[in-house]
Amino acid sequence: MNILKKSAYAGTLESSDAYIHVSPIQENEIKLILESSVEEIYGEAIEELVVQTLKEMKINNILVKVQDKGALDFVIKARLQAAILRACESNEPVWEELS
Amino acid sequence: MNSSISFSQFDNTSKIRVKKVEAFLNSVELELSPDIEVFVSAKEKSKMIACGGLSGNVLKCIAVSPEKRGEGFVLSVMTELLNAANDRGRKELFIYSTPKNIAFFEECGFQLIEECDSKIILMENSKNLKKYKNNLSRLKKDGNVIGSIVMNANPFTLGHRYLVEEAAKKSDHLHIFVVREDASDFSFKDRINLIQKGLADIENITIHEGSDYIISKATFPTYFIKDKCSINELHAKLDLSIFRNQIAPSLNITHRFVGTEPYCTVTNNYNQNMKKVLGESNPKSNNIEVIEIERKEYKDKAISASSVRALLKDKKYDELSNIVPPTTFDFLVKRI
Amino acid sequence: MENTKKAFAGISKNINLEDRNSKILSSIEEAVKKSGLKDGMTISFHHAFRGGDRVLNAVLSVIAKMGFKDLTVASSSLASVHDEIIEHIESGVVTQLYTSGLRSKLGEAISSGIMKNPVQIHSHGGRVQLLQSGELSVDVAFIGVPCIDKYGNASGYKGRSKCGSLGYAMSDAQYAKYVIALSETMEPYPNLPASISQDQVDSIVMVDEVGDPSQIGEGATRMTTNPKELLLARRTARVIENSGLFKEGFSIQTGTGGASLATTLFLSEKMEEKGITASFGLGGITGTMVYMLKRGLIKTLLDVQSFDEFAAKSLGENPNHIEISANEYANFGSKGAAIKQLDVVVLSALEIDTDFNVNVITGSKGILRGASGGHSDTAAEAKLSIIVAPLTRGRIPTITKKVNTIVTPGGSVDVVVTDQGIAVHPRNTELKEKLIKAGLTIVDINELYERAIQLCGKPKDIEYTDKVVAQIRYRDGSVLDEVKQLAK
Amino acid sequence: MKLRRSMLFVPGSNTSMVCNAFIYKPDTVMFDLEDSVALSEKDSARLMVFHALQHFVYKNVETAVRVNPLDSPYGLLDLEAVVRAGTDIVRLPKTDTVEDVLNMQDAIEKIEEKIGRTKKTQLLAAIESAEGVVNAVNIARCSDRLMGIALGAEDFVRDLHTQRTKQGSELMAARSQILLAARAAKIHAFDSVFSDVKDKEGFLAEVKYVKGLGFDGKSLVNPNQISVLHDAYAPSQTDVDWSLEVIEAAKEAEEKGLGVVSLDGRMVDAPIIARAKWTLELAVASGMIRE
Repeated sequence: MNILKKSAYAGTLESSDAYIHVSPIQENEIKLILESSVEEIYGEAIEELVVQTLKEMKINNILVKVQDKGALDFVIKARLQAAILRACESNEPVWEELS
Repeated sequence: MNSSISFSQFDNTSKIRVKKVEAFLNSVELELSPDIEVFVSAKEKSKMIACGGLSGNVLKCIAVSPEKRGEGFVLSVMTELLNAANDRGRKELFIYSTPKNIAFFEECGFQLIEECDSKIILMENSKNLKKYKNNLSRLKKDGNVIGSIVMNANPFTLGHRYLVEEAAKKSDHLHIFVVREDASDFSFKDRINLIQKGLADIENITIHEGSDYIISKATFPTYFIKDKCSINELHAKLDLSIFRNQIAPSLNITHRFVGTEPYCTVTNNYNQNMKKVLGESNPKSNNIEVIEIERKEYKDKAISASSVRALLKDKKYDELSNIVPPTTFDFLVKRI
Repeated sequence: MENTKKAFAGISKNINLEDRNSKILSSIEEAVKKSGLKDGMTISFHHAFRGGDRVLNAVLSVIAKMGFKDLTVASSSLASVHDEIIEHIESGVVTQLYTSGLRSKLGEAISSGIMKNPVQIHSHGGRVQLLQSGELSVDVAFIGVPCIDKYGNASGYKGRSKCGSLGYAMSDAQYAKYVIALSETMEPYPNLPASISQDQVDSIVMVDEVGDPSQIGEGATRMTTNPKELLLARRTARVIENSGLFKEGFSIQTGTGGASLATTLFLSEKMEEKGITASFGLGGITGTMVYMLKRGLIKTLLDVQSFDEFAAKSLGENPNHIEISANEYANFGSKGAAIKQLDVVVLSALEIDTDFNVNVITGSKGILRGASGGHSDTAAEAKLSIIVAPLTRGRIPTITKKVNTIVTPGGSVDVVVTDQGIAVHPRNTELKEKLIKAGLTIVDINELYERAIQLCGKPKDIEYTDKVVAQIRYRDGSVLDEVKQLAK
Repeated sequence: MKLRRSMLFVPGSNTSMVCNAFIYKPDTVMFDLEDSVALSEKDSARLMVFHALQHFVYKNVETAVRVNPLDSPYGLLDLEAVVRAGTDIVRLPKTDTVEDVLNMQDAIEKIEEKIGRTKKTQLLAAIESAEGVVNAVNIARCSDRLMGIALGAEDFVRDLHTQRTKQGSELMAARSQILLAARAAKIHAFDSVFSDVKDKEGFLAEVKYVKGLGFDGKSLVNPNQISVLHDAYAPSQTDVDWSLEVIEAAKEAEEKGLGVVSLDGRMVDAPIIARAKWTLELAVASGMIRE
C-alpha cells in the first residue's frame, strides 16, 4: 500500500509527454483533472489508464492533475508512477505494482 | 536531442548568475524584473539560451534566444519554471508576457486574463477568475449609480472615510475592494478590519476582500515596490483593464471613485490613466465614469496613510487622533 | 451607312493629360465607391503574401465601416493572420467564403458553425475552374502587389514586400469585373515585365504596407534537422530514384515543410551522382528548387507561388525561372495545365486512410485547419504521386480507417511513405515490384493502420451535427465531401 | 556474430526520443540513465525506460541500457528495473577493473534469480579511464556475459589530462588496446560517440577511421548519424560477390561431406567463412542484396 505523504510532480510539458501533479486528499476517492491535446479522441482512454494505474498501486485518496501533450500510454503511466513514488517518498518501488 | 542543454535553478541572491540573466534578457530586448525570487536558466555549451523567473505566484521574464525559438523549447523552460513553483507549493500561477506568446502558454495550460495595449498579457493556469467573477455576481446590487473604490488603507484614515462618505452619497450602492496583498506595513487582516470598523455606520456599501485580480502582485507588481513613484504605466493599465473588462461587469459597476493626488506625480498620472482606461468608450465593455474627490485635509495638508505611518514612527501619538478615526486610533495605540 | 463616322472623330476631346494618373485613387474607400460594390456581391483576394498579408484585413475593415453586408469573400487561400474575418462574419458583412485553406481561430469558428452557408473549399486549379464556369463571379478583385506603376503594371519580385510570383492573382485579374490594385511601391511607367498588366487594372490605391516581409516566407524553407523528417525524406528520395521515372528530363513538384524540402535535397545529391537533370520544377517554388536551378540540376522553374525570398528574388533575376498563372499551373479546364506534364509530385497529409484517400483540410478533432492547395490537382495528373507523412504525430494516427474529410481521392495516390513503412496503391503492381527490387520494404497500408492503432489506441469517433460547415469542391467543381459542424 | 554497427544513445529523460528511437533502426538502441539524465530526473527516467523496454516497438530491436554505477544511489535500482523489463544488454559505465564487471554480474544474477528471468542479461563494459584501458584485456575475458567493450572517450581524455581533437591522436592508444582486447576475447569492440552532430564530414571521417581500425561499430548520439554510419560500413560489391562464392563453396562442400572447402584453388578455412557470412549480413542490412 502506497501512502502519499506530500504533493509531487513528474514529467514535462513537451510534446508527446505529460506533466503530472499528484497530492494526497482526505476523502477516499480519486479526483482527476485532465487536460489533453487529444482529449476529444483519447480523453476517456487516458482516464481509464490513470484509474487502472492507481488501482495497481493501491492508491485510493489522491488528486491527480494531468497535462497531457499527446503522450503514449506507457509515458503517461511512467510519469504518473514517478509522481506517486515521489509523493510517497518511496525509494524502493514495488516493481510488481508498476508493470 | 537536447542532452547538451542543462537547466539550473537559483535564487535572486546568486548575484553573478542573476547578472548573466539580466544581460541575456537585455540581449533579447527585455528587462529584468526586480521582484523575481527564483530564476531558472538553460545553457548550451555554457551559453545562456533561455531563462525565466518566479515572483510570488507570477512567472515572468521568460525568454528564449532567437535561434532556439519555434522548436517547442519554451515548453522545456516552462516545465522548469513549473517545477520551481511546485517545489514551493505554488500551484495557482500567473504569467506576465507579450501577446505573441499567448499560444505557447496556452499549450502549457494557461488562459488569457487580459491583454493590454497589444503589449502585455496576463494569463493564469487556475481558472480562478471565472470562479471569482461568479462569486462577485452574487453580491450584485441594483441601482443606477453603482460606485466602486479600491483601497489599500495602510492604515485606514479619516481621509479614506471621507472618500467613502462622499462616494456613498453619490451612489445607490458602493463596492469597496481592499487590496489583499500582504506587502504593506499593516497586514491585510488588520487593514480590512479597520476599514470595516471605521465604516460600520455607512449602510449602502459592500466591503470586498481584494483578490489576485485587483492591485495584486500579479496584476500590478510595481504598485508594491517601496518607492511608489516607479509605477509602471503598462502595469497600471493592465490592472485597470482587468477591472473594467472582468470585474466591473460582474457587479454592474458604473463609477469608480478616487481621491485626488496632490503629491506624487506618478500616482496622479495613474489617476489620469484611470480616466482613460475606464472612462473611454470601446466596443468590448461598458465604460466606467471616474470621479476624483478632493482629498480631506487637516491643517491645510491632505490626510494620507503615509503621514500616519510617519507620525507613528516619530511617536507623535497625540497628533494621530486628528487624522484617523477612533477605531483606528485604538488599534494603533494597542499595537504600541 | 448610318454608322459611318469620320475617322478619329472626337479624338481631341478624349485627350486629357490629367487623366494619365486617373487610376490612382487616394484611399481604399474611394476605390470601393468607384468600383460600384453593392451588398451581396463577391470580392476576391490572393494569398501570395501568405502569413504576411496586410491587404485582406485592411480592405475588409474599410468595407465593414462603409456598411456593406452580405458579401462573398473569395480568397485564393487564408492564413492565421486572417482571423479578423470572424468579426465580419459575426456582423453580417461576410456571409459566404470561397478559399483553398482555413486555419487557426477562423477554422475553429467555422467548424463550430458560425456561418450559415457552408464554406466552399477549392483546390488551386479548381478555383480557376469555378471562375471559368461562372459560379465564382468576382465583382471586385483586391489585388495586393509589391510594386506597380501609375497605370497598373504590377509585379512581385521587386519592392519591400516582394512575394515573387503573383500566379493566383493573375487568374483573379483575368476574370474579375473590376480590379483594384493595392501597392506600396510606385515604379516609373512602364513597370515591365508585369504579372498583372495595365489593361486588367481599373484602380490603384497606394497603402503603407501590403505585406510583412518577415512573415511572407517565414519558416517555409528552413532546412530541417529533425531526424524523423530526414528519414522520411531519404525514403522518399529512394522511392523516386527507383520508380522508373528518375531519368534525364524528368519533372518534379515538392511542397514546403521539412520532409518535402529535404527530399529535394537528397534527390539533388542523387541527380548529381547519376548525372541526371530535370526538365522542370513546378508549383510553389522554394529556395531549394532555386538552388537546383542554379546548379543546373533543373532547367526551368514554373512558379505559381514563391515560398521564400530566395524564390522571389530568383524569379526576378533568372530567365529560366518563369511565373505562371493558376490556370497554366493546375486548372482542370485549362487548355494546357503544366501538371499534365508532371512526372513526380511529393505531397503531405494530415490523414491518409486505408483506401489511400487523403485529408489535408481537417485535423484529428475534425476542425478545419489546413488547405486543399494543389494537392488534388497534382495528385490526379502527375505520373507518380507520393504522400509523405509520419505514421503518427504524437499520439495522433496519420493512417486511419477512414479520413475525416476527403480532399484527394485514393485513386490519384500512388505511394504513401511513412517512418514505419512504405505502402503502394494496389493498382501499381509494377511500381511495387521495382521498389521491392531496390531493397525497399513495402507493406500493406492496412498493416500501417494496424500499427498506428497499436501505438496510439483506437481514437474515439468525433461527434458532428448534421449541419454542413464546408464543402470540399473537387477540381471539376463537383462536391467531393462535406465537413460537418462539431457537436460541442 | 550479430551486426552491431550502430548503438543509438537515447536519454531516458527525453520522451520524444524514447518514443521514436526505434524507427531509425539502429542495430542496438541504448537507453541512458546515467550522464544524460539530470539527478532530479533519475527516478522518472528509470520508470520511462522500464516501460519502454516492455513496449512492443522495442521487441524487435536489440536493447541496451546504460545504468548508473552500482556505487551510486541509483545503480541497483536502475539494474533491477531494466533486468526486470527485459533489456538484452546492460552497459556498465566507468569500468576500471575486473571487479567492476564481476560485481555487476553478481548483482544481475541475483535479480535474475529473484524474478526468474531465464534469458541471460548480457554485459557491455564501457572503458573510460586509463586504469580501464590498462586492464582492458583482463576485463574483456572476465565474464561470459560480456558481449563487448566500448570506449568512453569523454571521461577518458579527462583522465588522461587532455581533450578530444579531430584527428584523435589522444585516443590512439586506448582504441588500439580496446580493439586488441576485444578481438583476443572474441567479443565486440565499440568506438566512442562523436558529439558534434552538425559536423557530418568530421563524423564520416571518424567512422571510416575506426572501421579501418577494426571496430564493429560506434555509439551514436543522434539518429541522423545512423544512415551515414551504415553506408560507411556497407561492404564493397567485390567483397559481396566474393563472399557469395565462399558461402556457395562452403555449402557445396558440406553437402558433399567434404572436410575442406576450397575456392579458386585455395583453402577456405572457418574464419574466412565466418567473415564472408558477416559481409553478407552487412550487405543485407545495407540493402545491397536480399536474404
